[in-house]
Amino acid sequence: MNALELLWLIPLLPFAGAAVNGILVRNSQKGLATAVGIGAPGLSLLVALAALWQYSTTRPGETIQQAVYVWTTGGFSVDIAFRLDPLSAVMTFVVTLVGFLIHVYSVGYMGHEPGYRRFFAFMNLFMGAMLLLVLGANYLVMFVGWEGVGLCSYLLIGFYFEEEFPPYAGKKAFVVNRIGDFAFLVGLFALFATFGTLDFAGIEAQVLADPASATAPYVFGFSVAGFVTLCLFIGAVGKSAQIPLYVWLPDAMAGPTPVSALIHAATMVTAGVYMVARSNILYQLAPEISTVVAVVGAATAIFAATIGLAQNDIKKVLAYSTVSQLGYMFLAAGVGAYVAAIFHLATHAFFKALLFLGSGSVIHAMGGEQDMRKMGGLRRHLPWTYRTFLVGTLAISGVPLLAGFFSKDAILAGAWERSPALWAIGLVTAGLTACYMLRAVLMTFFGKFRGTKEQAHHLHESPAVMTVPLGILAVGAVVAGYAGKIPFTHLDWLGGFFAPVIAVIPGHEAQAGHHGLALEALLVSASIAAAGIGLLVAWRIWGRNRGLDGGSAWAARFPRIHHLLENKYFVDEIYDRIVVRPLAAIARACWKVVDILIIDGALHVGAFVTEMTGDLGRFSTTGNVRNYALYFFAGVLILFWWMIF
Amino acid sequence: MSSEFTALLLGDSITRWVFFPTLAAIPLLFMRRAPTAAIKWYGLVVSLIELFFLVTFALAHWDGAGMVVKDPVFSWIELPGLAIVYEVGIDGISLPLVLLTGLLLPIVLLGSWKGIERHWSGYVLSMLLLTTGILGALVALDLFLFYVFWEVMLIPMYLIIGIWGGERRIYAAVKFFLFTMAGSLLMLIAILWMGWTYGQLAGTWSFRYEDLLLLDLPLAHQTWLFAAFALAFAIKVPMFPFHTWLPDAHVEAPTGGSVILAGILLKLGTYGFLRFALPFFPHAADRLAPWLLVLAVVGIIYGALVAWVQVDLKKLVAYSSIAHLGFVMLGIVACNLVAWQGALLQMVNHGLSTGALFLMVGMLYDRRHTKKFEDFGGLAKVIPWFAIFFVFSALASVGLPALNGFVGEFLILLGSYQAGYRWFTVIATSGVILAAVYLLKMVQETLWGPLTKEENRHLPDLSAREVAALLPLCAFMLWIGVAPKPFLEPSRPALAAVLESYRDRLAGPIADQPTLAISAPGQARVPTFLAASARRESTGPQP
Amino acid sequence: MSVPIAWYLVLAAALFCIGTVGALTRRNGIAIFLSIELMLNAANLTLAAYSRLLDDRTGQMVVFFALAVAAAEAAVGLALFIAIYRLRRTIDLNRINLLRW
Amino acid sequence: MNPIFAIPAHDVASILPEIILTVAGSILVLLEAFLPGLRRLYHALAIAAVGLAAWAVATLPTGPSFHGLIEATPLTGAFSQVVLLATVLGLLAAPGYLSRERLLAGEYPALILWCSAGMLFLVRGVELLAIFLALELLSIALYGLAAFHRREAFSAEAALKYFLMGAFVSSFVVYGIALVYGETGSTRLDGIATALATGQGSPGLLLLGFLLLICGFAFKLSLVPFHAWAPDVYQGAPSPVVAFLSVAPKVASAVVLVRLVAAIAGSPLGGGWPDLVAALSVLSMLIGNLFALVQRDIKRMLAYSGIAHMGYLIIPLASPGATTWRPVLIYLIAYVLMNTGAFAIVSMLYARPGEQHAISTLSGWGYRFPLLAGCLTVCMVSLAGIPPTAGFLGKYFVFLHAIENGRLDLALFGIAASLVGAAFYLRVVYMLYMKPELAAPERTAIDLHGRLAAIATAGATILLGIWPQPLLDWIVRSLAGL
Repeated sequence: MNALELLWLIPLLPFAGAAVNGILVRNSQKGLATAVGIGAPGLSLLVALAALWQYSTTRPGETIQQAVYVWTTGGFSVDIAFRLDPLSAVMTFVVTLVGFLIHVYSVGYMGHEPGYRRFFAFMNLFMGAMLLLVLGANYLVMFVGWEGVGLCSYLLIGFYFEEEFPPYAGKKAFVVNRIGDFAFLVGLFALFATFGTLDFAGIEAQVLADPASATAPYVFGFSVAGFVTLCLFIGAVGKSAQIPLYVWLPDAMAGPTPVSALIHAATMVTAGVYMVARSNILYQLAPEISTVVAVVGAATAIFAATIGLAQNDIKKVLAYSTVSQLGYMFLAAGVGAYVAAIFHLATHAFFKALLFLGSGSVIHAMGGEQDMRKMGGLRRHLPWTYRTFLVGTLAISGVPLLAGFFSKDAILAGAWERSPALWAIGLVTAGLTACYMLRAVLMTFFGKFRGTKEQAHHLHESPAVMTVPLGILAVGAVVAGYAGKIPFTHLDWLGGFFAPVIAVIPGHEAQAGHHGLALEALLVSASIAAAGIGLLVAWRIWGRNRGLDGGSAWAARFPRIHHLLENKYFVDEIYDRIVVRPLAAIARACWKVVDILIIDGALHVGAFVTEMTGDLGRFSTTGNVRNYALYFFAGVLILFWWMIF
Repeated sequence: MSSEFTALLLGDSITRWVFFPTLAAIPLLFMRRAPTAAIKWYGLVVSLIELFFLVTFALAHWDGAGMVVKDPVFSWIELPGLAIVYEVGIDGISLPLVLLTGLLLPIVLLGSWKGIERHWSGYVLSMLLLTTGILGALVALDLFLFYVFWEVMLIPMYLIIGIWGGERRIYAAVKFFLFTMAGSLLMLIAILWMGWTYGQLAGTWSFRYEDLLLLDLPLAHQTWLFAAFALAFAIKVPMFPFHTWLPDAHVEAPTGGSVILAGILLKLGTYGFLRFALPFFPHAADRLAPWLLVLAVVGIIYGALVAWVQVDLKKLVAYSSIAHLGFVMLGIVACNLVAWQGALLQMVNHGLSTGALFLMVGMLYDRRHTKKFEDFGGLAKVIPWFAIFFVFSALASVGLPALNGFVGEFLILLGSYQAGYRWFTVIATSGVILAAVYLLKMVQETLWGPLTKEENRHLPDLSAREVAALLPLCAFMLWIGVAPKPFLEPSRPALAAVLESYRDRLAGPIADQPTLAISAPGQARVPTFLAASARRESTGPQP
Repeated sequence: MSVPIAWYLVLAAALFCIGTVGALTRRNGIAIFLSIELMLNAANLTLAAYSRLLDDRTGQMVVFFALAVAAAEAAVGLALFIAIYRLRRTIDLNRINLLRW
Repeated sequence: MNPIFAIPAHDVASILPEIILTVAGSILVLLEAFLPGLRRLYHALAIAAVGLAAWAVATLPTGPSFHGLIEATPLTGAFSQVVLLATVLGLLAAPGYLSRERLLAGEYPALILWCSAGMLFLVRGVELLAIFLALELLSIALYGLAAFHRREAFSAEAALKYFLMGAFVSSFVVYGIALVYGETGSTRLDGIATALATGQGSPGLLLLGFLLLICGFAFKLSLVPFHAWAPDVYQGAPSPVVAFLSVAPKVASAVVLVRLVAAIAGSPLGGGWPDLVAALSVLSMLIGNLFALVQRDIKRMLAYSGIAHMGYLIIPLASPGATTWRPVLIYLIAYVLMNTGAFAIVSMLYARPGEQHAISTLSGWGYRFPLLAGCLTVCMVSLAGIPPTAGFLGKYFVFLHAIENGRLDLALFGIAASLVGAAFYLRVVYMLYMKPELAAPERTAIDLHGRLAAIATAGATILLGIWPQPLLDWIVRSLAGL
């Protein structure tokens, strides 16, 4: 049987799983819930692997379109169709594999939660939506998945809906995402109005046939491509938590840790990067927007990294690290290194999922405690967690020969080509990353335990169902890097594999990116140095069983900065002041003033005046018949006078 | 006349399902003493029979592309030089709304099962009369007839709000009545004026839709007449400055009343624009389009903002209707096939999702006798199934892809963008953000968070009856969202035809005094209904 | 020698006005009714005068009927006055205003 | 010897309906004197007499009689039938009330019959003297009816006011007749018309004369500013009387008004008349509705609403012509049905005559008296002019006529006024159904006749709204001559 015919199964299976778990299964039937919840993504993983194997062996690089059914017709016609090409292939691989592992992990992690069944229903729903997103053959299907994952993120962040904060965080996430989606929609309208289709292939064909059609001036001095890409990028900013819309991601940590790992680290938040890469043909035609992308990415990267330095909640650290890494990816996409972007996306998926699950394992052991100040010295109690977490940390820090090293290096190389400034920022960020990640490790696993007695009593390594996925991910975090460009060699499997995805537009060829060994050596050593310095600094401050003292000492030395970082630059507060409250005030004004006071007021005044006229007028009927006679006579006279003249 | 009419009533005709509810209402006059349960079931059965009539009719007269069916025309009021005909017909534009009406009627009765405590016979009676009024207005092809049905809707709705409503029900009912009447009276004058003008030119008065479409009026006349029609319809929709009756009416009306009101009555305004105001006065419509667009967009943003700060569930949903219908108006004014398809679909969508929301607000009210947010919170724990349906409908209303709301909004916005109203579209699109804001607020404050109120701890979850009322709605929401094609197709030919004729007339010159376009049947000038080829008379006596 | 017809008309008009003023100014019901009779007769005089002027008998016919009618009215009217007086002990119209506004 | 006073037989035949009514009335009075035991049957007898008269009217040979003092045409036939309809309804509404008030007596139906005889004359009269006599006949009968509740100060006061105003106005009418007669040399409308056409007579005096006449009938129609008597009389007079008095005289007077306006408007002097009528109509519509809006007494409210309705009624007169009759006739029929119905029901539901008939008394009675309340609702909806009712049909034809003759302005005023109107008609409806019951009813006068009247009026109101064709055919036939 031909697995490539079954693309539609890949998203459908998780959806089915979600439906079954959500509607048919009862809370009591935990085994069944587990079977369905694991089985659906498992099957979809198998189908995906089969399809990918068949794809990469039989027709690598080709684009496989598969229309399932016609969605709308009439003035606007679009199909529900799937597309398999190198880009979606890689994404599908990452999503299904990491997703499945996290599902397995969840069996252990969520084992004692009351909402077990609901959790898996939502997770499956998410898998389905995410796969729809990456496999969609046109922007509409992509958007459907795009909003679908947003919904799941809303539901899963608010998983503990009986508490105060999580639902609020979920709402925040959804609304902020909606801001992006709004721009996304406008982009789609512009696309359709220009090209008459939302099909990736169709648009690509038209642009290639006539690039001028895309570079034609449109609005506000933007070209078509410029306007569209800008809108799409705003959408990506929302989804992938970039400045200025990143604020929802840290709060999103209110959800269960596997959710953070799957949605807010490995897959959903990277959808923006995927979308930019998917639309690379347009971005190539809109250099000014690409620059915007790169700058925003770089800024986010360093900005979030600095915040990460001062966070004490282990998941918050990882969250800001995620934001920062996403910034890295956008930096790559912005400078035109789309391959590097996707490369980093993939590696990041592995080690960030690993880190989150590790932190989950820690929290699990700590009985829900997330504050690193109350941890410490856990490496003895949680050996496996410790090891895998360390691997992840080194990988993300860009320690040579681990996945992060390669992908980050590719990005920095790309950045250098565009502008040394961006490269420099990337470099500093790399250093910071290494620093705060090691800080996390040191505060969590080294020193002596700072938790309460009974916490110390309950400390235990997590069950195999949780540690095994950690192991697998750790392996991924080590080897994934070798898929991409390996410095000092011409080995670049990913690059070759991706060649057909990165459109080559007549007249807009990107300058070939192969520089001399000397330069390459320089860049590589620089990034190694950065990582090294970062790690060193972290060791100097938090290492050697100093516990918290080192950190607090530094905090005492720069109180202002520390305060600023600890409170995340007060961005939430600022937004609240300048956006939320004024809007609410306006709304209230509309309601109380315009509606009630002006419109209804006018009506009531009108009614009152009418009534008053009548009420005063009726006294003309005095009840004295002599007046009536007078009225009659007066009436006659007036009318006569009127008739005469 | 009577003979033809009775024959139509008996035959498989539009007339039958328009008047069946009224006929079925007559026994209720003598059932006042009957046990309430009997009356409830009687009403339910009648409504189901009505639904059956509608569905069978639609299927029977369905040809692959669309449907255009007319009952045989016969003269209703005939005087020398004045002929008012009884002419009803249905096409792809009215079909969805007609079916929606049929779907909502039984659901409304189910939803009112507990909520209505007094005078059930009167309640069912009003509902059935209301149904006749609505269906009649949707199929009437003679403007006099249309006006009659249009007004017939008022009294039952007035009674429903006023008798079974809440605290300030009388204020709300009277407000609703006077608002609507103010608009429709002007429309009456406009209709008479058109009939007279036609009479001047053709020798005999006529209010037939097809005849009046042949009028070519100078711009000044068009503008005034359009204003009169637009006012009547804009009040019904309601568009921005004329909307203040809606929140009151909704908050005070009983659940069933709100559902019908939001589900269908409001749509008659938008339907009126689509069927009458635009085709009759293309040039005026074209010239006034910017103003209507401004009102529509203001309505979207304004409704959303105000909804956001409401403290009363029902009021929030009511204001959300203003925003949603703002989208519909945007689509209609955009005058482009995509937008019109979206608008028509969105009418149905709003009927489904908002209808469901009102139903569920009513269910909460039946349990707790309050609609204030402060009295709720954390209900998801207590009544999970309710929570599921509530979130589902809310998301449909937010316009989440794969649910119905998205399809309509997307098509509308896409269409208006294509039509060249870029910035209006962009502003309108920002409405989707606000939609998320206020609807999630609603969900949050009712379902999520800790269970604060002790009274809420033991609320019963949805009963089978309530699920039966909600399930069809949610099923359709999902179906439309996942595969909207079968819901878009039927109306496309009709919309295309109307649009074509509208464009033709717009392209044509503006008459400097009223003239009568001599048009052969089936000419693009008069869409669908005159196209003898396209028309198939429902079986009934030939006049 | 004979008085010109016009004078009759003027006289009648004058009478009519007097009657009107009386009807509007008096408060006693009977007095008002009398004034009304005066107006009626002014009208009759006009009719008679015109009938003479036109040398046509219709006018005089009308006068007869008008007188008859006046008599009937008087009968009903007085009955009403009695009725109201029984119930209210007054026929001062300013005070007969149970029904007003 | 040749009998000088011999009256030609065909003349006698030509007034058969009036004779029937008058004789029936006299018989009833005699019965009252000699067979008081049969009181319960009086109204039935009276109704039978009216039926007889209706038959007579239907079979009346057309053409002038009494040397053209009165005429019989299909037109007059139609209006006569409407008058008789109002008479029947008035008779039906009465017995319950009268027997409750212990007023059941032969005089009542007799007066009604005589009154309607006068109206038939009024409808048919085409000569000023005949018109004047008919007017007085019906007025004097009405004075008696208004005062019918002997023991009731309100009733007497109403009658007195009605009488004084009536007498006052009739003197103006006579003076008007005198002037017109003097300046045109004729008392026949056709003669007057021809005289006017030739332009003889002093315009000033003619204008004054006609003005006095028209004001006289405007007073009967209670048009603003000649309306002030109506609320008091309606409130004070016994309700069943009002049911009759508020409609039947209007029908007859309207006919005369149309004739007068037509007579003068055709003449060189006719310039200003349409605007004058328009002014009266607008004033009546606005003032009537405005004052009705603030009434708390249902009878006063209906009185003012009646004023407003007369305003709608004369809209067509603002553009006189042969087409004027149709809308007027249709509107009158609708008005007779809905107004009589309303008053009939009021007279049944309200316990104490004279005192305030507060609308709020009806609170919640919609469920206590489903039938009557339903009928009342129908009447109110119809008065508000909402389809599908006779009231809407009437308004529709009136506005149609206005637009046809370029009086769009009047139509617009009309709808503005009826918007105000809707407000207070609806008040009755919500009192009936939407308010909790305030007081349990006592001494209601609900009887078979009354129910019959209510059902008949409400049913007919609805029927006319839904299926007016037969009536319209009849009207077309009646107006064929014009």
